Amino acid sequence: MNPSLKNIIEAALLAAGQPLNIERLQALFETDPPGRDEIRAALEELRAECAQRSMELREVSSGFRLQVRQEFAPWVSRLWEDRPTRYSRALMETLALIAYRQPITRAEIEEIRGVSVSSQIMKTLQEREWIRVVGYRDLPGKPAMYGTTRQFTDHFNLKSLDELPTLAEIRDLDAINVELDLGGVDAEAEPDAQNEELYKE
Amino acid sequence: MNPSLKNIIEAALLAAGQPLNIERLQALFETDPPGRDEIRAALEELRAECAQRSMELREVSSGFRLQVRQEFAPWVSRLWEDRPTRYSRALMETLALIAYRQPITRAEIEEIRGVSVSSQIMKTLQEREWIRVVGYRDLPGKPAMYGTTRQFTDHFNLKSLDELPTLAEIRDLDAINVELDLGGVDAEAEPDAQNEELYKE
Amino acid sequence: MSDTDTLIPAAELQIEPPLAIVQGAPYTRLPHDLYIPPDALEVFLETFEGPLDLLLYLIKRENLDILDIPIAQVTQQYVTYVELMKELRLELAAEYLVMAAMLAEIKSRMLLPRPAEVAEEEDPRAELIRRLQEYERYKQAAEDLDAQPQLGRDVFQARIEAPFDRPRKAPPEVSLYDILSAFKEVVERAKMFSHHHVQREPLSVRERMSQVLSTLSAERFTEFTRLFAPQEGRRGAVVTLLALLELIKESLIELVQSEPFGPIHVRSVNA
Repeated sequence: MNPSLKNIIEAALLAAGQPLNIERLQALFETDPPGRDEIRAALEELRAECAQRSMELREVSSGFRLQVRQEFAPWVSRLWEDRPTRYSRALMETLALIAYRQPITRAEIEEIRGVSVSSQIMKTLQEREWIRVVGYRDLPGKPAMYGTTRQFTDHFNLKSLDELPTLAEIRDLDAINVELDLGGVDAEAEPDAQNEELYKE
Repeated sequence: MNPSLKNIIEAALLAAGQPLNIERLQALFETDPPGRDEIRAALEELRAECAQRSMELREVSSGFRLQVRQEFAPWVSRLWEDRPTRYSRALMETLALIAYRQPITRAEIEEIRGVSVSSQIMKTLQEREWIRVVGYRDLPGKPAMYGTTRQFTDHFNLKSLDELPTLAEIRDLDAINVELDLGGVDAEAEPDAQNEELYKE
Repeated sequence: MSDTDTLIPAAELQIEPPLAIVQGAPYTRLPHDLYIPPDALEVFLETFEGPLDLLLYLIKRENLDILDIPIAQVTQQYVTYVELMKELRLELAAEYLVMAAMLAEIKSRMLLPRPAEVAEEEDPRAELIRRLQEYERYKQAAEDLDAQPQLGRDVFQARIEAPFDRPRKAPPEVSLYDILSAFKEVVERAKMFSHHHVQREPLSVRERMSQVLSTLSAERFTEFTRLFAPQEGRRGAVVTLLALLELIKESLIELVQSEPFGPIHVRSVNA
């Protein structure tokens, strides 16, 4: 068969077993590497071709990945004895806060969750390389601030943090206030300017 | 898309990363596993379909596997080609101290460098056969003393260690702003003629 | 979302204890609602991620709007649960007790008659509402995140054999000069340590921080070594390095090294 650019890329993605970015795909060619546009076009061709197959082309943070489609999970997951790890709600909430509010300190996470965050959770998240210390807050004790990594977006099938599901809206205090009118004692309470600020995102 | 038996098998082979035999393919189905003949027929279908693709279905001793076609070797093998690497500053300093101050113990190296020397560094240098244990210091714990090897002097084309340039000679080089190597090769640092020679072997 | 957003609540808390709104629904139905089969009780209580979660549960169970909660009843319900928890899981109690105290305080403040103008300014429940809403949205975000296709659970990396020879990784090239300069570096550094001789940098680190930031982009990574100008010599390099360290400390930039000893890349961090 004739090794088309599309087929070369497919071969490389399958053999690499990890996402490859455009630079690495170009580096497959010793001389005259195809331009970025050519690579992109070939990737599009590959993506279209996969429509009828059990795998799909997905762009995640660290590059392009060929992956088995979600529809096949019921069968494919029987390949392994172990069920995939289910993460606790505490861990997922901590991770969500880091993802959406980064950079964020542990104390800030605890403030929002209303409970302490176990060291075990932070350790697990760091060992999974989903989070890392991105700096230190200029506060007493210089608490570490955490952010998510490329492995995080890769794992959750995202190209970038922009693709995270949008956060629910918080109704602002004006709206709250209207509803408060229903409620007895504080019928006349009105939010001051400062409170309103708090609700702005 | 409709998960056909062929597609389920393809999905499993892609995700497994190892050959699967017919029993394991049957075990993907919780209830009513397809018969061996059905599986074989689906494998044949998959094999035929692969004709136009960068992978092929092969039966090996432990089962069936999808593998990259030989034609793609020239491109795919470049995935694993070594990218130019460089030793860390810590390793280079350790090597330099052993070369210039031998015989020297690890503790002495650490004292001069002001930081600890990882076992990995010592191991790498020994594996490269540039350093070796040349004796033991008469101190508690009998620490090993390291020196350079014959391979080291050969590699650098020296007849003997006397030929190592002296510190005074190095100072002359100081004018040449090349020691900016705070990380990685100084591809951008514009070497003058003299430097270029130094970097040539 | 900026850092300050996160810090405001804490400040608020110090000034003014929150106010709650908990419209614990029908107080009369309470005993009935609270009945949980004894053997299920522990499991049931373990499912709460903390006091905010428990409060949300109580509010949701009664099908109440967070914004419309009679404090007194919910406080009562809450305390009942906390009592149950205390019996079963003592170590959990502290955070729950803090919340119970907060609810009690809100309750008492709401009972106090207040001068009209003060009432205009603050609602004692506002802070609690804010915290509940804030928690709820991240609780939801965690569920949404968990529902994302995950690698190894829902989607699977495709990986197949490439049955051909792989080139062996060659060891790094080292020149004699590399060894010499490493030696010179280490000797000079050792000297510096022994004399405790720290030189004042003539170039301004702050100024360099600005220069570095202005050349960095948040979208693209810049090669670390590009930030150093060889013509400035060692001094210049040190100033740049100090500037980079300071920028990292202030979380204005991030450094990434994808593999040990690989090239280091820098980019500015989006606030």
